[in-house]
Amino acid sequence: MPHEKIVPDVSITSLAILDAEGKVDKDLEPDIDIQTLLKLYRFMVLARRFDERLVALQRQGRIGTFPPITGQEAAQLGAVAAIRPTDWLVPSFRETAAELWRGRGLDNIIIANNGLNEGGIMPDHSRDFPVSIPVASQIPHAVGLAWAARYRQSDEVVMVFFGDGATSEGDFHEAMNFAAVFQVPVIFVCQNNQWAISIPLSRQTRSETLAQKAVAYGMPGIQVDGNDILAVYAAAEEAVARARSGGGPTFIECVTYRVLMHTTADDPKRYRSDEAVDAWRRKDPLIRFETYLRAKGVLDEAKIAGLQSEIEGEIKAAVDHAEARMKTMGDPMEMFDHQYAAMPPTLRRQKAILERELAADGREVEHE
Amino acid sequence: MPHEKIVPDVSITSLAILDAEGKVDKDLEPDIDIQTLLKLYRFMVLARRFDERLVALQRQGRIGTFPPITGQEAAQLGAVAAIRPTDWLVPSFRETAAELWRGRGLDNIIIANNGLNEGGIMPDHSRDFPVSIPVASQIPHAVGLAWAARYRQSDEVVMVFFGDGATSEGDFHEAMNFAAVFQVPVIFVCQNNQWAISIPLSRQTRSETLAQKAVAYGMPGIQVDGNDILAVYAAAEEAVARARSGGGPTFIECVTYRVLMHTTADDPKRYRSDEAVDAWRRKDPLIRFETYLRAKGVLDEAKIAGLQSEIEGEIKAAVDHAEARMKTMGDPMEMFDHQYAAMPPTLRRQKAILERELAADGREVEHE
Amino acid sequence: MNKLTMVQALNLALRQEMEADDSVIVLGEDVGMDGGVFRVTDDLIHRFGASRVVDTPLAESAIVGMAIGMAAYGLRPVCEIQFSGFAYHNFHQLENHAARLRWRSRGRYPVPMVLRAPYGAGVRALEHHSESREVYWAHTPGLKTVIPSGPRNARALLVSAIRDPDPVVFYEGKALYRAFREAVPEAVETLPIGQPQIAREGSDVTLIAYGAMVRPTLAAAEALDVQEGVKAEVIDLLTLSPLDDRLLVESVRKTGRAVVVHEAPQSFGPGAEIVARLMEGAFFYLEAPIERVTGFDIVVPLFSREKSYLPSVPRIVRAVRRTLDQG
Amino acid sequence: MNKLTMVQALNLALRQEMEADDSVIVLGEDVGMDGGVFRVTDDLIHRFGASRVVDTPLAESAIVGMAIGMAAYGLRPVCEIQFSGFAYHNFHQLENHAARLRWRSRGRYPVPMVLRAPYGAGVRALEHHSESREVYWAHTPGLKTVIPSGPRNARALLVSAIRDPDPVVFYEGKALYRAFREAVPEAVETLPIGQPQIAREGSDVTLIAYGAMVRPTLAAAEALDVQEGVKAEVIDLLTLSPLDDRLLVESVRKTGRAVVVHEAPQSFGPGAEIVARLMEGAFFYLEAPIERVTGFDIVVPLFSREKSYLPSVPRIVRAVRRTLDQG
Ligand SMILES: Cc1ncc(C[n+]2csc(CCOP(=O)(O)OP(=O)(O)O)c2C)c(N)n1
Ligand SMILES: Cc1ncc(C[n+]2csc(CCOP(=O)(O)OP(=O)(O)O)c2C)c(N)n1
Ligand SMILES: [Mg+2]
Ligand SMILES: [Mg+2]
Repeated sequence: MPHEKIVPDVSITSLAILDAEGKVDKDLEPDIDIQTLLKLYRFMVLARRFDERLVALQRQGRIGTFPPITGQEAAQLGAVAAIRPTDWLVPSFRETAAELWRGRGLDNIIIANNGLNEGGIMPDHSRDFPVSIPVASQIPHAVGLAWAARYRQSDEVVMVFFGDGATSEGDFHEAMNFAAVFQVPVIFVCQNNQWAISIPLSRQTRSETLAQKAVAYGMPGIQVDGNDILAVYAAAEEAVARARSGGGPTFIECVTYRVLMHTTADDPKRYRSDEAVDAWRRKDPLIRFETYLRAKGVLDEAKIAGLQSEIEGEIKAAVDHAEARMKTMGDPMEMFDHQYAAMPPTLRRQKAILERELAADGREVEHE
Repeated sequence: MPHEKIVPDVSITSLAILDAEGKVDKDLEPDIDIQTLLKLYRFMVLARRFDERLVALQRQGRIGTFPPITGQEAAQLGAVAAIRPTDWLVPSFRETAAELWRGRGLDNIIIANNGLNEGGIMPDHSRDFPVSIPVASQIPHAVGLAWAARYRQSDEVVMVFFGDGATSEGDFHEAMNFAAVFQVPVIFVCQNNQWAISIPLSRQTRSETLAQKAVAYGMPGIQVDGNDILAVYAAAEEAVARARSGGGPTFIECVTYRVLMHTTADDPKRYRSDEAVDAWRRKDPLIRFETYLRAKGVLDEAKIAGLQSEIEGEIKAAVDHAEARMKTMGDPMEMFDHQYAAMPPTLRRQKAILERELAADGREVEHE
Repeated sequence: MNKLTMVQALNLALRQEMEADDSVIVLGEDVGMDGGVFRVTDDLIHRFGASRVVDTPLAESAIVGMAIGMAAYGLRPVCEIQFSGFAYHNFHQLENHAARLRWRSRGRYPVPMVLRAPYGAGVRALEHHSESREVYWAHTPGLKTVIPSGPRNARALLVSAIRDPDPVVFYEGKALYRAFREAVPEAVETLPIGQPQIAREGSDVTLIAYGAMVRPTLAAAEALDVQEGVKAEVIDLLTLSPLDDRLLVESVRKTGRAVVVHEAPQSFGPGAEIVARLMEGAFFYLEAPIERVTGFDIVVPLFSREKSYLPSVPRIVRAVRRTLDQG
Repeated sequence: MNKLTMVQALNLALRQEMEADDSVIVLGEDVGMDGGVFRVTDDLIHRFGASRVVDTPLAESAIVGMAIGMAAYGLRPVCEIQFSGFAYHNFHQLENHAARLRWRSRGRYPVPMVLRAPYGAGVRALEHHSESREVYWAHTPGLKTVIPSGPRNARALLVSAIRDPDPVVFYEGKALYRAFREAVPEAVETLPIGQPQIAREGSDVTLIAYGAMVRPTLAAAEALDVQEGVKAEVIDLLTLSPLDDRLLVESVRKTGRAVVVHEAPQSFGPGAEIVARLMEGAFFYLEAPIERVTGFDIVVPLFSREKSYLPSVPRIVRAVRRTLDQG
């Protein structure tokens, strides 16, 4: 058997259902009820408008640095719509759209972006992990959750998000490998937005696609047009069904684009041209989906206008509410909470020290 | 382009040239001169006999724990024979055969295995890295060496060894990715000996082969029969030529077997059956190569007998020499050497403390 | 009561906690069929099956990362890192997540996991197999660092660590694994995490140690008593962090003198914190500077020189004498 | 002399060393086109090209591992880890190899690399972007840990670090990056690694700090002088490890009192080692217990609470007063 071809069939496919003009491939069109379609649209718009509002708030100094998601709404919502509320979401730091869909409050996000630990508060029944900033480090957690869910004989699945840059980290590799070896119900959703801050995909990997990285783990991998919410949904739905029925993990590469800056602290002009961005703006997932829904006859100008103003109101109310709530927050003593289940003696002592110091600070200010 | 196949040609091949009976595939037989063939055979025998001797020494308490290599001689020697003395070798901890080929002294190895730092002494012109124990952690070093060699416009290449278990570590992944992105001249040689201590390959990865992991990085990958020294050599030679001519890195999976224990501290009976081992013993790379050389007419009974006794003598002399040299070694004060280029004040002080303490120990012993 | 080695005592703790609570899961490299390279998980796979005793691929970061996910789900994973010298691979998982997830999620996701790892020198092992770098964890807020000194307290502390609602790094002195046996009751015992113990009462000087250094420290105390009538109090920290210094401070206020013993490198080592705590709590009672008998600020030498590297009974005795001779 | 920010001063050091020595290579995430997220490597790619200013894929362990290989070959890699909170990913590369390769190879392979990383709080950043955990490196034999306190010494120390034959972890207080400007000569300056400096002379009490804490400490000394005539000596460590304590000991033998300031968590923090060194070297001169003004043993709070977390001028002043009131 010299020089034999041994892995002849590595099947990596690419999926697109809505084309750039919003025309649908009827054969592949997933069966989504109208209510869900409209809900998806609503969250796309909400996520987009909220993103714009957050950038504006940041520019006004009313929130700190944050990572915008504009352009990635389809990749996030198409995927997360395929899991149930009882399933698990493990986000990175750029999944605002997915988090909103799962029920995280707008005000909560504003509070977190104001550097208040309270923005991390989540209900007891939540099955969503908090935002994770160290790139790729959240991926193994998804494997652990999925392992635990299966151990408890639940049919829950876990969906974990990360970027193209994350695929270079050891944690991505180790987690993919563990998931495949243990055949746990995880859906790995890679938002390939072409950039990791200033590093383009071509500098991140030499592989033609990210999807083919699944081959290394003996795991199904698929590439989808990440600006095509139907394709993302279809791929995710298939992966979720496989995971839920014991078929193990799947890797989904959503090809999309980071239309805005990496975070509000970033200046993309240093490393990329406006033309490239413009080309991607023309592939806007929101417009594409809107065209589809109009063609389907479930959306029209009036509905859109109504939705827009509803969402503007919702965002305004959330900002007002958050800014009001924040007035009652920020007690420095809170920083000692939630470090351990019970506060150890050293921390009790340090807390007393901070109390004493703050009191003394207060007295000194009075005296001035 | 919905559901299009996008990476149709992931070419992973398997190479074998000598079959289990030592019969050669004439079409693929590499062109190796007789002297080199005999040298390879000599080092296979030397590595095997030395391994046996080291196990015996360990059982007699004359060296500490060490990892035997029996059965992996072809994988190591076939690969390392394809690089030049001016190229670089980055071993893991189980490359005794490769290290011997590169010129490391038998006595040096015995000294290292006696827990003496002096066993790490290497000549100034050495281009071999010392043994690296943390699994996979040496792999990125090879990428750095290769990057530097290319930066200096040298045509040196770097060969790095590691095991099947190492492919699960993040460092393997990150290094493979860097090597591919930077297209540096590295040859990744994975000795797939089927076990990582007690963990069989099937528990290490779900991928059918290790070679296909190269697909994730857009890097050529090949599987070879690691007990077939001609196949290993042919694959390595091709990879070295590619690397040297600027063609970038290659991943080579050598399928072999760890015939003995993981280290002398390990008891493989706890996790594997003797039968599996026996099946692999029958694929002994040494016998296979011997059959080939006999058939080729370059080796006969007399030559083998001569070589055997020559090697026994060489090993005996090395053991005697090492044991004599070790009598002059072990000065505890040496432990402060080579920590930094120049000894910082704290260390000078600590060294003086140890001197004082050892002197005091000596006095107390005298007084008893 | 059965006389057990520390390996057997740890094994007993794992077995009983696994019997009592099906959320306790063991995972790591070679913990299953092999029973762990030191046999601490011996036989567990046969008792509890491969779904509770999980042989993992070779990747420390994923082992800890996976344990974090399991713990957040509600399980109580006990993961083994084969040697503490390989626990740096998972440093970011411990620091970035295990230590913070409760905090980040405002209590929603506690991380009740244990990371067990053998540490320390003295068993003629290879490079990276002899380090004592517990300060890395002790300095990391959100973690607890527990280091037993013998079979009985190892068993009791491991039970407590498994039941603890927070992540515990549990360092096992590998020199202690088979060094001696102790009576260990079959009935489950626990020991409170975060509380040092007096291992020997005394009034002339306070010796502070933990883990594998407790035995030479006790031997030094014994020698001082027999040879020169010096009554040394020996405190066994058991928990390095969060460090409760009250017992230490009390003891040194009584004795006025202290010697700290550890095998970790001296600079920025655990002894420094003990000295600082005593500075803060017992300065006006101190008759002499506190001595540190520790490892040196160097890579632990390969095994032939290990003995000279490690704090020894004579060195501890001489440090105590120096302390007594001063002030 | 030009007045430069610390970012500009560091950039100058890199530029001049790269001009002088073609073995100096810069690598890391976003160090090329982007010039680093803090712009420390600004413009270098345009001056020296992509073969010397290497934008890497996103993987800290590989960045450091690759730098080790480059250094062993004979180059002088300067790698940037984007934030020190992500340097735990490469902990094993630093501990297992950078710190040991010279030792392991008996001098054959020195590792003359620099790992630069921004550390510390005070710039309203996200989680993981405000830590001060230099003890991890300071406790690791084989590494050097250097932490400048302003533009001029940052430049000089970075030059020295690049030329140093051993691996240097170089922490840059991100709160200092643009906090103020200093005159920095165009001609190359160096500063010896391993030597603290007296930043302000005094005789009543010794204040010890480094990095971003030197400024509030100097401000506290100034306030004490102006308000109550207390003459505080301020020592700027500059190198945390290997720590040369001679200057500290000398100063405290003179003043009899000391306060240590750092933003790292207190327990097992850098201050503990300073206290221990002073215990060993100046015990009989101490009039009062040494105070530690530090961060707390908690995760650094998100930015809205950061100010309460950090040591402040009034806190340092009050600690000095407590020290003076005692003993
Ligand atoms: C381990 C780690 N290294 C570096 C960073 C700094 N950083 C934040 S986001 C980012 C790029 C991430 O790129 P990608 O994974 O593609 O996600 P995207 O930002 O595009 O969503 C980097 C380098 C980090 N957060 N974590
Ligand atoms: C990072 C790390 N984790 C764990 C170990 C302990 N260990 C030593 S060798 C080994 C198995 C290695 O398996 P493989 O890579 O297949 O190499 P082989 O031993 O078969 O040559 C393990 C787990 C180690 N040395 N380094
Ligand atoms: Mg990206
Ligand atoms: Mg193996």
